[in-house]
Amino acid sequence: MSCKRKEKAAVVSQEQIAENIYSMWIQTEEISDFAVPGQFISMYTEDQSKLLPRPISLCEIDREKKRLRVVYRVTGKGTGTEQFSRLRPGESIQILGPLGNGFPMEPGTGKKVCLIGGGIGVPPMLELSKQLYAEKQLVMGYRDELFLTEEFEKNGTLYIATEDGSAGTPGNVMDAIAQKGLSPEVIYACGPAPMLRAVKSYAEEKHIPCYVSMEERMACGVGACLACVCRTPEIDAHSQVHNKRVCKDGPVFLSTEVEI
Amino acid sequence: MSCKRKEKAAVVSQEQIAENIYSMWIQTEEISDFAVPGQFISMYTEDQSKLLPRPISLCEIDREKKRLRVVYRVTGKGTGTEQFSRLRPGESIQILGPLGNGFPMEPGTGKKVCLIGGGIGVPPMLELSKQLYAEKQLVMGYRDELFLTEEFEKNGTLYIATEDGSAGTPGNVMDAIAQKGLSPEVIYACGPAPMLRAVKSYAEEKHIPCYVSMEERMACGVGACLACVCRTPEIDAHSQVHNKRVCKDGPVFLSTEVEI
Amino acid sequence: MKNSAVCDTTVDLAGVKLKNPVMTASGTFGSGEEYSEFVDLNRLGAVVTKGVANVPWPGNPVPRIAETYGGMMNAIGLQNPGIDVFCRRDIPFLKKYDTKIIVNVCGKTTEDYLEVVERLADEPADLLEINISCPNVKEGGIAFGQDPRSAEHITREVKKHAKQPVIMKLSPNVTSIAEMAKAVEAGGADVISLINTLTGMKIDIHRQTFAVANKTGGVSGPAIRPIAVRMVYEAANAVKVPIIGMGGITCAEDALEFILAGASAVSVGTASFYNPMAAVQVAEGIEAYMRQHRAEHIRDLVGIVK
Amino acid sequence: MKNSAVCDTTVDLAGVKLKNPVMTASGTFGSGEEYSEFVDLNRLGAVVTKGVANVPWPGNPVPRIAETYGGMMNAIGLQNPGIDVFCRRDIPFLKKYDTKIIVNVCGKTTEDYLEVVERLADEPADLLEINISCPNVKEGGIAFGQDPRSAEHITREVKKHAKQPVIMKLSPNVTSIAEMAKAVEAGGADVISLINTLTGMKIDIHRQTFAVANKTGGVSGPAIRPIAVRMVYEAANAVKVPIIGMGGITCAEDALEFILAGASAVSVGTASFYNPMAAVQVAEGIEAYMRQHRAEHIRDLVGIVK
Ligand SMILES: Cc1cc2nc3c(=O)[nH]c(=O)nc-3n(C[C@H](O)[C@H](O)[C@H](O)COP(=O)(O)OP(=O)(O)OC[C@H]3O[C@@H](n4cnc5c(N)ncnc54)[C@H](O)[C@@H]3O)c2cc1C
Ligand SMILES: Cc1cc2nc3c(=O)[nH]c(=O)nc-3n(C[C@H](O)[C@H](O)[C@H](O)COP(=O)(O)OP(=O)(O)OC[C@H]3O[C@@H](n4cnc5c(N)ncnc54)[C@H](O)[C@@H]3O)c2cc1C
Ligand SMILES: Cc1cc2nc3c(=O)[nH]c(=O)nc-3n(C[C@H](O)[C@H](O)[C@H](O)COP(=O)(O)O)c2cc1C
Ligand SMILES: Cc1cc2nc3c(=O)[nH]c(=O)nc-3n(C[C@H](O)[C@H](O)[C@H](O)COP(=O)(O)O)c2cc1C
Ligand code: FES
Ligand code: FES
Repeated sequence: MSCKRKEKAAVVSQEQIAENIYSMWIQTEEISDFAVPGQFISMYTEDQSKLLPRPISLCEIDREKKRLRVVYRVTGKGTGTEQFSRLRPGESIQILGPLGNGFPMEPGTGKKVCLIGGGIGVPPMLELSKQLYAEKQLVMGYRDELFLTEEFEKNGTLYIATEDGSAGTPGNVMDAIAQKGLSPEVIYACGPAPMLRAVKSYAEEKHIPCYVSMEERMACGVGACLACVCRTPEIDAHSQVHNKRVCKDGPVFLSTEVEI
Repeated sequence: MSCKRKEKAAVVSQEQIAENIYSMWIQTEEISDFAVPGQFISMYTEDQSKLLPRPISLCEIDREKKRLRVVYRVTGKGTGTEQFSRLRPGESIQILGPLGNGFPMEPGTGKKVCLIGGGIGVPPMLELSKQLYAEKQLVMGYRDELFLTEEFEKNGTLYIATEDGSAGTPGNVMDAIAQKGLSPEVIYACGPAPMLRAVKSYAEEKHIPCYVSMEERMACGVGACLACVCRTPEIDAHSQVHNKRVCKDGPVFLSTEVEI
Repeated sequence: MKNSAVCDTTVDLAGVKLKNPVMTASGTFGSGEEYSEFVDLNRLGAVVTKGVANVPWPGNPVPRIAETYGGMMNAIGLQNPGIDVFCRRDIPFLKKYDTKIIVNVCGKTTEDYLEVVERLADEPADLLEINISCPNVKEGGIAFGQDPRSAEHITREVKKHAKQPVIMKLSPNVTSIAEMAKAVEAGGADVISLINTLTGMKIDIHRQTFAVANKTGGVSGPAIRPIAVRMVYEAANAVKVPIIGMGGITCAEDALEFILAGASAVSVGTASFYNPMAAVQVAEGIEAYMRQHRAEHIRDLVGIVK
Repeated sequence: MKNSAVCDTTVDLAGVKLKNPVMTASGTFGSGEEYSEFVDLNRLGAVVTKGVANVPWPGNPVPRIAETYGGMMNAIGLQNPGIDVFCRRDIPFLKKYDTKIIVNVCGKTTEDYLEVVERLADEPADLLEINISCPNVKEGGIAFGQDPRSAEHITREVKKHAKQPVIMKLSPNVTSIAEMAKAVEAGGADVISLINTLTGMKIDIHRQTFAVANKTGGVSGPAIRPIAVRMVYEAANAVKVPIIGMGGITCAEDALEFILAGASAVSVGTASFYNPMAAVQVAEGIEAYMRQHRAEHIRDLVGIVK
């Protein structure tokens, strides 16, 4: 038996931290004992018409108090994430986790590393920035409104990029890296596909090991249904085809292992 | 435009008054303004997998405070009524009403009347007993545990029948009527089909006008879907066949108008 | 600016012009009267009546309905007062409103259908919808709707006798909806509507019996929507006549799925039972979407997802 | 007293004895390994594997799934590692458990199916389930499952080559499930399983595109249960071979609907995704129901609602 389980977690706090962005701490029974940065949990709504999970990355892990923090975007009206945002302290939520592999810590340890987050890919970089022992450059890209920046500042040197130019480097994370002349030895990244694509090609050009956290629609979250695959240049040992499962083999992959 | 409407009503109080029997007061906007004894409301769950209404009779109508009381049975685990029983004051519930015709008051006014309730047919007799100006004999039948008896005692002479013999006449409402030698001039009744059948044949034998409140599964509650019909001995003017709609033409019928 | 554009929601169904593409699904709205207490019928593109036969039909024994997960099952069995009372009472009621009248016609034999169709010739009904897809009656109904040749044949017969344009209503309980759509188009259908209900069954495990007296019933409601959208898409890509899409529409977003898949108009059925305002809200929501997506005419949205 | 009676939950499927009537639905439980972290596989009557073909299949492009009202839609496209790796890796894994192994077989041509069936002859698989009902692949699959003659023919061919008893898995996307059931029975099927998914479509109205890349997908989950129960009932009343019922089972009550309708065994599919313990809970709940209703043997419940 492994460390994955389904739990009913109590909501400890719920806070809106930016437009449509919410931060929630939940009290787990055991899931937090095993969780590592880069892993995610499947969150379930109470709405009986919505049966699939919403996979959400762990933003912070408090092992001592057995709590997890998730920071998530409400994607629209009538969505599951909107329902999560209405949960109040004392209410509870069904979760399954911890899921996925998480960021490998070893490659970055003691090195000059860049942690790159874009949009709703920012939150998972927080726990990584807390746990990774390294010279950390934290490059976070936002459309306009910033969030989690105070927390990041405690865990490394923070570089901000905003699309509307309202803070930090105008543009995206790659623009910030160029402008600030950053030259990491290892990269960890999470964000939208176009950003990951840019980071991947930058890293591969410079021959830097680069770990990307991928996203895909999920049903089981545990590797059974084959919904959440991403393409791989090589034939994958498990699938025997050019596919890896984001939920089980990932969500974190070495950039050279996957097509984005 | 009529008096029927869909409203979100606030729960004022919720109380368990017997095993599986709950009493709830709700605050309406306008529905209570138009409600009369014997009418019902369609109550909707918040469970998105359960879309049909639960028709529940009005047990009390407080026009002044614009409140309605419903007394209902939780029929099993995972049912809509179980969900209603978990509602707490301050929470709200979607309702449609007032629905149905209600008890005609005129035939009983000033007469010696029997109000007969059986099981979960007891509650609707309460508001009737409050509003009807007559010499009222209230014959209420229970399996074992009593409920609402204190309220009834204020509004007429209460006769109780219990199947297990724990209170009043052992047996059913007909046994109580026989034992107590009641001889009503008009009857109003609500309860399970076998009871209504017995009351109907008693009344017809004695040529007493008898109003029965019927029950059937409902979808629309307003007479549009033809789900909730009961058989009629005569061809019905609206349907042109031997069917009347419980939700719209009823739920109260003169016993001679319907087959039970 | 985003919301200021004028937009044209009118729909032309075989020459009949509806003010908007939203109607009520047959059997879920009576003949309009019951719901007129809640809804301004003038705001609907059309009211589709409960199925009417040549003579009164008693329908099936109760229980006639059951709740299912995310939907319901019905076996009303087409209870109706017959065409005479219908023409005398229900059509005049609907005539008072500024909405189109679509009369849904049912029958056991071809002759039954023709009798109703002929009886309606001089009535102010705008369109006839021929129900060859009711799963809840022993004879007629679905028997015509599950075989392409029977469907084509009855369509042709009805067309010969009908004065109004004819909508053929298809059953989803078939292997190929495209084939059925082509068959009724070949028979001369002016418009096709789909889907009727999917045949289902619910068992009461405590009482160890069927939940509806008829054993089987037709499943409707949001649970069946993806199947309905697929069938509308397949039908729209198989025929040229306009399609009225339905099955589980509860809001404008749902209706737009059908329109983008190829429906020229939509019907709201089961949703009215728990939200009497549903059809009107769908009409309003479609207009809002058109403004947001700068669609000048509703037809600019029909079938654009290929 | 009520709960003390001994009750026998064992099921005989073509000579293979399952400890209880509950199995996992193909494609929803991988090859058992992933869910073995949550569930004690020893408590299941059988594990049905994801469909396996003669060679590895890459499956469809993503997105492969979408949420639907009370269910989901999938167009995985039968991605699988091929029979070689399957025999080397997945069968040995399952052999460690005290449960029966049912291998689900898919193919594009009759030859493909036969190759897999022959390759399995000397493997410790207890039963073969032949999937002629996958709506998500262009060739094979459902093409066999929507035509009685093709279905009968492939059944006969498979039976000629199979060493294990053969379950034929039927598609619900047909006009008459009874006819399909009779066809595969005539072809020699030892057991019939149904239903596979109902073909559906979902449109993303904001992006104006299909919600799954394959355009259509198979709908599963509680939303489709009434349709599945009806089909199991019709099939059970049309053939003599045992039936494995599935489609939207989430709990014991759901499973019992299928059993009372005529299924000798049941599969839990989509429900495992949101409740990994679902299948085991179904097995436990069926036993509780048997005690409550004093059914000594599970077969005393099969098909008793007529
Ligand atoms: C490994 C992983 C980690 C993630 N971490 C975060 C996070 O930390 N914070 C955050 O805000 N978001 C995160 N996401 C994205 C998040 O899962 C989706 O935004 C969310 O599922 C949308 O659900 P909804 O209820 O808002 O939308 P709905 O439209 O109601 O969703 C319908 C269905 O589609 C699925 N879906 C919709 N969009 C996505 C998407 N982009 N990715 C995967 N499934 C989707 C939903 O899970 C659901 O099953 C992550 C996704 C993955 C795969
Ligand atoms: C006019 C009328 C007045 C009623 N008044 C009362 C009352 O005051 N108090 C009370 O406790 N009960 C009353 N009932 C019965 C009550 O409607 C049912 O007990 C209730 O709907 C069961 O719902 P559930 O969620 O418990 O069961 P579920 O099994 O979850 O119900 C499933 C579906 O079946 C319907 N249904 C199940 N049983 C019945 C039934 N006996 N009659 C009608 N529909 C049913 C439900 O409404 C729902 O649509 C009345 C019924 C009618 C028709
Ligand atoms: C209670 C009920 C009665 C119905 N009666 C008819 C009918 O008389 N004629 C007909 O063509 N369709 C009838 N239908 C089918 C609906 O018109 C519609 O095709 C189906 O319900 C799918 O739409 P929905 O999911 O929005 O309800 C009926 C449906 C219900 C639920
Ligand atoms: C993600 C997914 C993958 C599936 N893959 C297969 C498959 O490989 N072979 C097969 O015969 N059925 C497959 N099915 C169908 C299921 O086995 C089952 O017949 C169907 O989902 C109905 O049951 P349910 O509602 O309990 O899920 C799949 C279903 C799902 C949801
Ligand atoms: S979500 Fe099922 S395999 Fe990844
Ligand atoms: S519930 Fe629809 S007519 Fe009575």
